[in-house]
Amino acid sequence: MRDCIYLDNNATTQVSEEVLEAMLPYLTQYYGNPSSMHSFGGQVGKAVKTAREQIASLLGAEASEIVFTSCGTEGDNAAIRAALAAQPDKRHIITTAVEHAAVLNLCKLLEKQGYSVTYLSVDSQGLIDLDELEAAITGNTALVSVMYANNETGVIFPIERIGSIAKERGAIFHVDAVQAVGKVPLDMKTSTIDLLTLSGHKIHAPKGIGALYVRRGTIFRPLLIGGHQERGRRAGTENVPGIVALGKAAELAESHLINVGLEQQLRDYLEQTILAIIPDTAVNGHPLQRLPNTSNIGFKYIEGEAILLSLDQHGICASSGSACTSGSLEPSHVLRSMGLPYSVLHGSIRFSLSRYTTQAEIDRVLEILPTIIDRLRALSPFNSD
Amino acid sequence: MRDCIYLDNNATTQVSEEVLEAMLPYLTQYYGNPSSMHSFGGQVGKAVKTAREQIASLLGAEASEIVFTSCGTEGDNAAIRAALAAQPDKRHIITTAVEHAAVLNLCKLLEKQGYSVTYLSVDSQGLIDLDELEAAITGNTALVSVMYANNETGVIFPIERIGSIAKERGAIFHVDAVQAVGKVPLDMKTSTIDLLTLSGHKIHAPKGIGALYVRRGTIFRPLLIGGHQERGRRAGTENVPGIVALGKAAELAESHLINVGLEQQLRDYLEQTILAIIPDTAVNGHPLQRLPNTSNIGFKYIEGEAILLSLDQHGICASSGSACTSGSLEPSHVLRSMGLPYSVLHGSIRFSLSRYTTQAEIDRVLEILPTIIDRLRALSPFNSD
Amino acid sequence: MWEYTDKVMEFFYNPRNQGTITEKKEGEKIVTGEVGSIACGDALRLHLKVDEATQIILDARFQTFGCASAIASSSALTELLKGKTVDEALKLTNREIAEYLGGLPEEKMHCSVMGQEALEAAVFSYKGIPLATHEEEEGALICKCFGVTDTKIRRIII
Ligand SMILES: Cc1ncc(COP(=O)(O)O)c(C=O)c1O
Ligand SMILES: Cc1ncc(COP(=O)(O)O)c(C=O)c1O
Ligand code: FES
Ligand code: FES
Repeated sequence: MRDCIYLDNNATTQVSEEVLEAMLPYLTQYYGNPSSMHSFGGQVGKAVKTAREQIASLLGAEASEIVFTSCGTEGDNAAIRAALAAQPDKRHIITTAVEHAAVLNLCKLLEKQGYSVTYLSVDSQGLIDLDELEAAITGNTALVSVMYANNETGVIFPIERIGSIAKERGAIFHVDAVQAVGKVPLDMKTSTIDLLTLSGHKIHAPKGIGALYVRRGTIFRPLLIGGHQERGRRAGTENVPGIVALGKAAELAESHLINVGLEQQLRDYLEQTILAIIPDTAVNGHPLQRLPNTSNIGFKYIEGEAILLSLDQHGICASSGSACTSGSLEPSHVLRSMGLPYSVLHGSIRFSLSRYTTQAEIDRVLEILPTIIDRLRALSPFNSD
Repeated sequence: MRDCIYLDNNATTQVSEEVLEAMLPYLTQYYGNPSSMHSFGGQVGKAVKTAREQIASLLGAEASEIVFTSCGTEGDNAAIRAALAAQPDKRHIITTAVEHAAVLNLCKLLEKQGYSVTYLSVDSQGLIDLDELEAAITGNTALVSVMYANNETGVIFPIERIGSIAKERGAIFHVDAVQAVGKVPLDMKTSTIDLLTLSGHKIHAPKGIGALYVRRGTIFRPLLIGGHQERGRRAGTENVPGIVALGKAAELAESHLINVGLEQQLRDYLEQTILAIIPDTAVNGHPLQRLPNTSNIGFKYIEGEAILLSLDQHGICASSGSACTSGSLEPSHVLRSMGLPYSVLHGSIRFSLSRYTTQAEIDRVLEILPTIIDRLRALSPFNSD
Repeated sequence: MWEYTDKVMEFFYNPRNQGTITEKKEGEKIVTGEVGSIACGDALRLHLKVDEATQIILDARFQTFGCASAIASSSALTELLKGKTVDEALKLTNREIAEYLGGLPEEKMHCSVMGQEALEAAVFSYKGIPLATHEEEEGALICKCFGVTDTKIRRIII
């Protein structure tokens, strides 16, 4: 494989070297089962404990509030199902129209099973209206599930204000923070969040591991039933190498938080230059209330897949929409919910940076992108001239 | 960590070197998301495809019938829930009293939710009575879920005869083959099995990956809802390194199948010698209808944990019961179901070998074990003399 | 990610016959056929230059708004059309377009349908026949992009 300029970090990230180094011993000599009755397994148990503390530290939580999962999707599913199971009499859910499929598709299924679901709408900048939430929430609302930051646009929701409203009405508050963790500081001690999902492969841990924060005192019913692992909150032999990796990744993410400003500078440079040198372009999503690493840009009159493949030809990885819907032909439900004009909807590209993105890489993108856009616009029947 | 003689392979296995080598590139340079719209992700997608074919080959299945999961527990849960969701009108389940917690505890939960569950009993050798199955099954039976081989005793059930009875009455047939895969030949093409669970870390792949075989044509509802991964049968970003590892492990397991006889010889040597040189010992479970790698031996008048810790002191890893219940103080539900006397129940130890177990290791165990048993028996008030 | 053949990628990266036709001589006619819209994310404008005496297509050019396979299919279509008479051209199926490219992923077959529809529109326009609008087709609209109905897809692909 040739080297690539990887600007698709909201889809997945590279495993950082330190993380790989931390997990490798658990893929080789320390292969015991942490639940086993011998010291060989016991040593492994200690590594799991350390990892749990590292994640708790990143979230400002207690180690006992962390449950390991296999991915963000499992975390979202487990959280939502647990919240509903804890309050079987309440039959109403509030979420937003721009959630990830892991929340949205589950909510759609739950609707078929007798739940009523309110999907809060977003405006053209991707923001929700708290009045709409206030109007929708009732004593029958079991759960408010809102993402911390949107994976496609990076737009950040006012989580604590949403949480206060949820708490006032006695609803459980779940936050899909898969895209926010490691990019914005989080502190569960002072938060209204009851359940929070994170996914390892978005923060430089490998795929196949995630975690769920469960506030102490929250009634929790496991999604996976079986052995007593994770203190009865997630059955199945622990993914020890993954857990150790996630712990290390959390530690690194925590220490990286003070440098997020540099990532943002690079993102802004990319974005501002594109807007300046390529006509008929616009940023999708609120310009400020946004993750520091994400830029979603609409290129009018051309189609996203064509842009992506052309970038790919030059070894640049980006995406349109989320990876798990890129197999489908529909334009992004997030951009559609924002009411963007069709000319933009089909030609929007997400660039998502990581702490490993360099100035040289961004410069190379800025060198190539204008030619690609020009070429495709020349092919397009809608090209203005 | 000092070297250990690892005879706890039914709990978990070491990752084989070839497997680690196969997966490492996907923990380093090939970190793309297989669902992404760039060739960087696309190349990763090809590796997933190869792994799927390797697993299909081991099972005599088609690649499209393989769904990746995060562990055996998830596979069991997904299979059982899917079978029930596919036939919402049928409210009866048949399983056995000796299943793994991943099946047993889920069935207990389902009982609370209005399902009726028949737990087939086992005799003193751990075998079920097919007449009991025939008597229990009705047109209302949605699911027959039976393990291929027991994790504690290694006892193998007559799967195809069970399957024929299930199929005759129109029930879906799920088999937890977590312990059987790689130890006995399987061929889905000629089998009655509709759904089959396997777990990577039992066959020298790492923890955190498993697979579910779903016979073509079986109506399947996913347990994890979200993106379109695994053709809509399991949402969540694919655990690519784990998947590649599982594929390689399946390939190795397939080629190892012809050598399973050697493993069995070693197991028999261990078992026969123990019975010969240590008095008041007996094998738990049918002597022949059993996995080639497992030996569960009752040492009368002493307690399992004490034996395990003494073995551990000499760097020997074994277990009593399954790892995920070893945190509990209850004697094994499997041995209890077999109606074993209390004197045996509490002093039973499982030795489980792998293809990496050597003659020298077994000799060392045979050297140490008699002393341990002698010492503990000398302490015991129940000691006969 | 879609599995495109090398030929699809070649025709996407280096499309033949892009653009419009402006120059014509005596006895030649330029016509245009158009399908799709910006709303649905795919659109194709096909331009033909036809020799009125022989009915032979002398030149074919395209403008496409769409995915890689739409662009490649449009370009392939123009290659296939040149030298054919308009009646021969009408017999061209979307499957031939796909085959010319070494195949298209199943989910992307409709991108080649778009080419066939634009061709139909252009030839009808050449002959002065009014084009039946898509809404009059029987069957449910399955691809809102350019009004392909499922009955039509079945007719086209199978
Ligand atoms: C028979 C059986 N089923 C299911 C499981 C669960 O597998 P996992 O630990 O991968 O969730 C195990 C092992 O723990 C097992 O032995
Ligand atoms: C906001 C959000 N939620 C959930 C997920 C699902 O996480 P995973 O792919 O680890 O299942 C993702 C990423 O795919 C995401 O971006
Ligand atoms: S005396 Fe220690 S477990 Fe019973
Ligand atoms: S034209 Fe290719 S996806 Fe619509």
